[in-house]
Amino acid sequence: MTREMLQILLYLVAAALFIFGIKGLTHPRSAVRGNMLGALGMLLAIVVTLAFANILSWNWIIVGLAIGAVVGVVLAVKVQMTAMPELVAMFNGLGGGASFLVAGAELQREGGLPMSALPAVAIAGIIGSITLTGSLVAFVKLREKKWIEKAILPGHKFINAALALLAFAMAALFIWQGHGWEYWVLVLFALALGVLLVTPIGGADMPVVIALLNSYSGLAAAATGFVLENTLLIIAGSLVGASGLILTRIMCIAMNRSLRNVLFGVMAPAGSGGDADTVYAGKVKATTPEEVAMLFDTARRVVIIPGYGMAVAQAQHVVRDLANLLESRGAEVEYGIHPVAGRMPGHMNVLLAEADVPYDKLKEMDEINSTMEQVDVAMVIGANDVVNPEARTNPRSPIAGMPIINVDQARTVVVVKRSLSPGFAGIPNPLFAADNCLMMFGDGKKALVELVSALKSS
Amino acid sequence: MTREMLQILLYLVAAALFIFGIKGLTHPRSAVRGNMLGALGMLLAIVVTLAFANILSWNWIIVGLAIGAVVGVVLAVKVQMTAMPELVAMFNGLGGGASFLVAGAELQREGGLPMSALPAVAIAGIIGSITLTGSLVAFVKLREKKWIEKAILPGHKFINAALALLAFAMAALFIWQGHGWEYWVLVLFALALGVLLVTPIGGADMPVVIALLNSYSGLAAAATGFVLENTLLIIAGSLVGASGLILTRIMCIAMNRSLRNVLFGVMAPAGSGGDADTVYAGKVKATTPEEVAMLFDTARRVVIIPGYGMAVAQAQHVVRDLANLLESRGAEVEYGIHPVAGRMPGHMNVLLAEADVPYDKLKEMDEINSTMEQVDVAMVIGANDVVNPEARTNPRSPIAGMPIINVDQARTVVVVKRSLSPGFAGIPNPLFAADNCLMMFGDGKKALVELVSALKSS
Amino acid sequence: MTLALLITIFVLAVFIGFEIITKVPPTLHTPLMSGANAISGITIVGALVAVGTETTWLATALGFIALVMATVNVVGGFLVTHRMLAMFRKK
Amino acid sequence: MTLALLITIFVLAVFIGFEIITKVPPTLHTPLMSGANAISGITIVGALVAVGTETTWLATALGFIALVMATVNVVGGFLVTHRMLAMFRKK
Ligand SMILES: NC(=O)c1ccc[n+]([C@@H]2O[C@H](COP(=O)([O-])OP(=O)(O)OC[C@H]3O[C@@H](n4cnc5c(N)ncnc54)[C@H](OP(=O)(O)O)[C@@H]3O)[C@@H](O)[C@H]2O)c1
Ligand SMILES: NC(=O)c1ccc[n+]([C@@H]2O[C@H](COP(=O)([O-])OP(=O)(O)OC[C@H]3O[C@@H](n4cnc5c(N)ncnc54)[C@H](OP(=O)(O)O)[C@@H]3O)[C@@H](O)[C@H]2O)c1
Repeated sequence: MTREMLQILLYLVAAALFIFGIKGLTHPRSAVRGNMLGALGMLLAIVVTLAFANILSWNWIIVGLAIGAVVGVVLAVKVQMTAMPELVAMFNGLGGGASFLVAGAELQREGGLPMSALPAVAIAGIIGSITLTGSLVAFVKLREKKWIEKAILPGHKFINAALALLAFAMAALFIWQGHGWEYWVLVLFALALGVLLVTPIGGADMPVVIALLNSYSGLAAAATGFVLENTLLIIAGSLVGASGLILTRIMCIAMNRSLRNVLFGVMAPAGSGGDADTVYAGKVKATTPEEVAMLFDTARRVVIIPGYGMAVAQAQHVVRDLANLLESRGAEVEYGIHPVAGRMPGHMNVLLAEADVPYDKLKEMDEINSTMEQVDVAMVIGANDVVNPEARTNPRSPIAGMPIINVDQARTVVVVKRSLSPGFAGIPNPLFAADNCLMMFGDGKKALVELVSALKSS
Repeated sequence: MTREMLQILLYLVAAALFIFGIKGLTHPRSAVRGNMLGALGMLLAIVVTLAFANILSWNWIIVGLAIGAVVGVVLAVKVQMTAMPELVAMFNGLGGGASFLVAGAELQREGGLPMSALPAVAIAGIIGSITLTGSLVAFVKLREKKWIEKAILPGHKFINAALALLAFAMAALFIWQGHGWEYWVLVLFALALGVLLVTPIGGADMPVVIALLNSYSGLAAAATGFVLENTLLIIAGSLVGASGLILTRIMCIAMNRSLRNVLFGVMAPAGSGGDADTVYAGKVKATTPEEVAMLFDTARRVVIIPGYGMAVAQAQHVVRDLANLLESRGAEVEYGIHPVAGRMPGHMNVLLAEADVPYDKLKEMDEINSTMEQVDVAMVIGANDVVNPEARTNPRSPIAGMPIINVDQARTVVVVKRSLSPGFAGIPNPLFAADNCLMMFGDGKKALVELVSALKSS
Repeated sequence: MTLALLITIFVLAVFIGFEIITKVPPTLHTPLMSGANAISGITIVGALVAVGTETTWLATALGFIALVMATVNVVGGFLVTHRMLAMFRKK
Repeated sequence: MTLALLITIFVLAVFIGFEIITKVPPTLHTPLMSGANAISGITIVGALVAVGTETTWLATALGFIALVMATVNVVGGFLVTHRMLAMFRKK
């Protein structure tokens, strides 16, 4: 058995670990183990690579690995639970960046690359660059830096088309001629394209965009694999590329969005759900923490429906305090978790788990809905679209057909938010004007703190 | 693009067709299309091979293809539906045989093979040979040729172990030396092994054995692929090898058998379900077609449960006549199909479809069981194990835990079979001694013909 | 290198084979087995090469027998599978 | 030949990628994305080779940046995925 053969077979073992890893991540029971198998595969890949390559100098390798590991650990450990999506976006961008840099480094190799490798270099360059800047824009958007919204250029579609054309032309030239400068110009175009493509996409669609960019970073790695004739890069890259595509599709379905609309930043026109003034006029009843506290005096069954606003207000700990308090007074408290509440899948689960809410109190949408009519108080905290009855009743609404939590069927609904302004979908919510609905206006955390003290003093 | 590269890529297309084909075969809706995709892939594979190889003489190719095609078509078209399992077994054996012959032919090639190819040749030789003779024995067993039972040698386990050892030793010698005669001796050993391994296995376990041998024939093809450095043989062979293994497992689970027990011909000792004499003594009530005809005069809901005996007696057409007659007299007639009734999965469906029984009258076990208590007459035709209540009641029974059709819960049960002898599992059936059970002894077809004429004359 | 790549291909195809078979309803077990069996007749490709390009008579003869056997397997296999499936579809 | 074999490997791995993702509960979407993202940091292997074996300073420099980036991706990615999953498991 030759050295080369042994290396490829060991790479195959690592690839199998990746396959088992991703498979494991798709099931709740095996997810933790799946992630560990993936990490094990990566370790094996690194060790095998270092053992089989003719390393000329170890210095830079050790320094590079050390810096990367320290930065990675610090970022991963320090990050707030709520900031995880943007962190994933950033990591993803770095992976894509590494791919086009490695392809570029191969190009600078003494003696150069064979012509047949150039198409792969070009592909790694384009996809890797788009992944890098696209992910960084997604990162900024998820951090809700508003300045990026202003960076949307007028007529950006034409600019994008022109840039894409230029990049492809450059790629063709590079594949034909093989000069280094052509590659780097190509990369510049693609970097710009990444920024311009992602900037106009709505911040709330970012999880889908990240999933898609994740798929791209896999494809970039696979392309780099073709440059290096490295089977592991090819297998791992195409695994991630393909599974990322499927995941993107699954996420789109869960949010009732089409990938096309996500990518072109299309939202249904805001007015189509009815005009805010006519929906709300004269029918909204505001309430105070004291009133709500009195309501709770007689409530036996309470359901809390958290939404994006709870994340913004970082109100999860107060929510838990409120629930504990109510339970100590004899009420039964559960949480109704909508699958796309918040801005990333599982957002609410993560936040409430952070606040030590017992896992078995988190009920899925269908379970909660089936007994909603026996609920005395449904407490909506910073959620909007996921409790909008329009989804059920108005087939022309932009969220028509999205399954929602039917809080309107509870005896009383209390909604905590700062104003009547719409949520992600940009449409008014007739729930707020319903007879059984009381609005407790205010920042999620502040309002709840007041409610808790009102309850305690009552 | 070189010729060789183009060929490999076209082979890849064929491989993709195979993948889609097998995937399609696992779902009722897509099964027919799946099979066609597979056939299309095969056609592409043959055309590509002929187009890219330097064929020296076309004569033998045309003659070989013609003979094979004619024989294949005639066998496939002429075969009785009931004989399909044995036909599949035979086809499978031929595929395995072809693999070891091709590997042998490569060995005779002028100039010989590189040493590194010899292990693959040896594997193709062993697996292919076992597949050939093993499948032929399975074929004979499924035809119920009793002489093969007598061919079980005393102490066959030791002989098998010795033969396997010899084959492996020969394989080692061959890989080391590479002489042609070693290969053919190896093949002889493996051929004998195939016979001896399959002979002791119970005839009823043959479907599982064929599934396993099918997996082997895939692996033999993959090994031949390594000899020829042919990617398509490798991919298609390993696809079939792996999917065949999974299918074998699924089939074992459906029959409540462990693969180990199947392979070593282990059956639970026949007595463990209770002694036939004590189970039946004095409690079995025999009946006549005339009596049963009277019973049907008042029956409004009838369920027919066919089993292996219906296949043996070829009684499916009479069964349909009986059902039509009963329906014309106003009764509601349905069929209760147990998943492993008969001797191959789907056996009953195939037979009844052949007799033009409408598909929507065939009910699955669970569906029939849920309304069994409202059934006036449950008519069991040549079934035994699949209606044995021991599976439910006696945890020490060899069929304990197997889901059964609960005919004992019907108002009256009529069982058509020739005697009280046991079915495949070899255990007595307390159903036959139950109060609500009547035995109509006789060959399935004959007894039903009599019943039909009794009904007509009443 | 080639051998290692072929082994890689083998292992990946095994993974695919395991993944594509999930829940198969019992009525489809036999057609699935039969269809997969027809695909395993892919050795026909090897037999064609052996018959068409071998230069010793023994190799050609072996290849010829293999060709006939594999062709029966392939042609008969797909056809009998089709017949079985047609049975299930009849309404 | 090698290129064609690598393409074959690529296509087979794509098939596997499509097959292994089936129904994923929404709560696992983010960890799955994050874990897959860590695996896509496999470019670290290419970066290691570039840093360790390149002989021009430009190539080494590019490789070094790539190595740092890929290492952050890999180490951070697996770790943050683990943290997320730990959140879901807490009872
Ligand atoms: N989960 C995902 O993966 C995901 C991904 C992308 C998109 N989405 C979409 O996002 C939406 C999620 O629905 P949702 O009901 O959770 O959120 P939402 O419909 O976006 O509504 C959030 C509400 O929270 C309120 N809010 C904001 N900051 C607050 C604060 N500090 N205190 C109190 N309230 C505050 C806002 O009203 P005020 O301004 O009046 O306070 C807003 O109406 C869905 O349309 C979903 O399709 C989800
Ligand atoms: N479906 C599959 O894929 C498969 C594969 C392997 C094994 N098996 C096993 O096979 C069994 C199938 O159960 P089953 O209830 O269908 O069959 P069974 O338990 O084997 O019983 C068949 C009965 O049919 C009777 N019979 C035979 N020839 C007959 C004829 N000409 N006329 C009338 N009756 C006749 C026999 O009794 P007499 O001799 O008294 O007539 C026998 O008791 C299960 O144990 C299953 O696990 C199934």
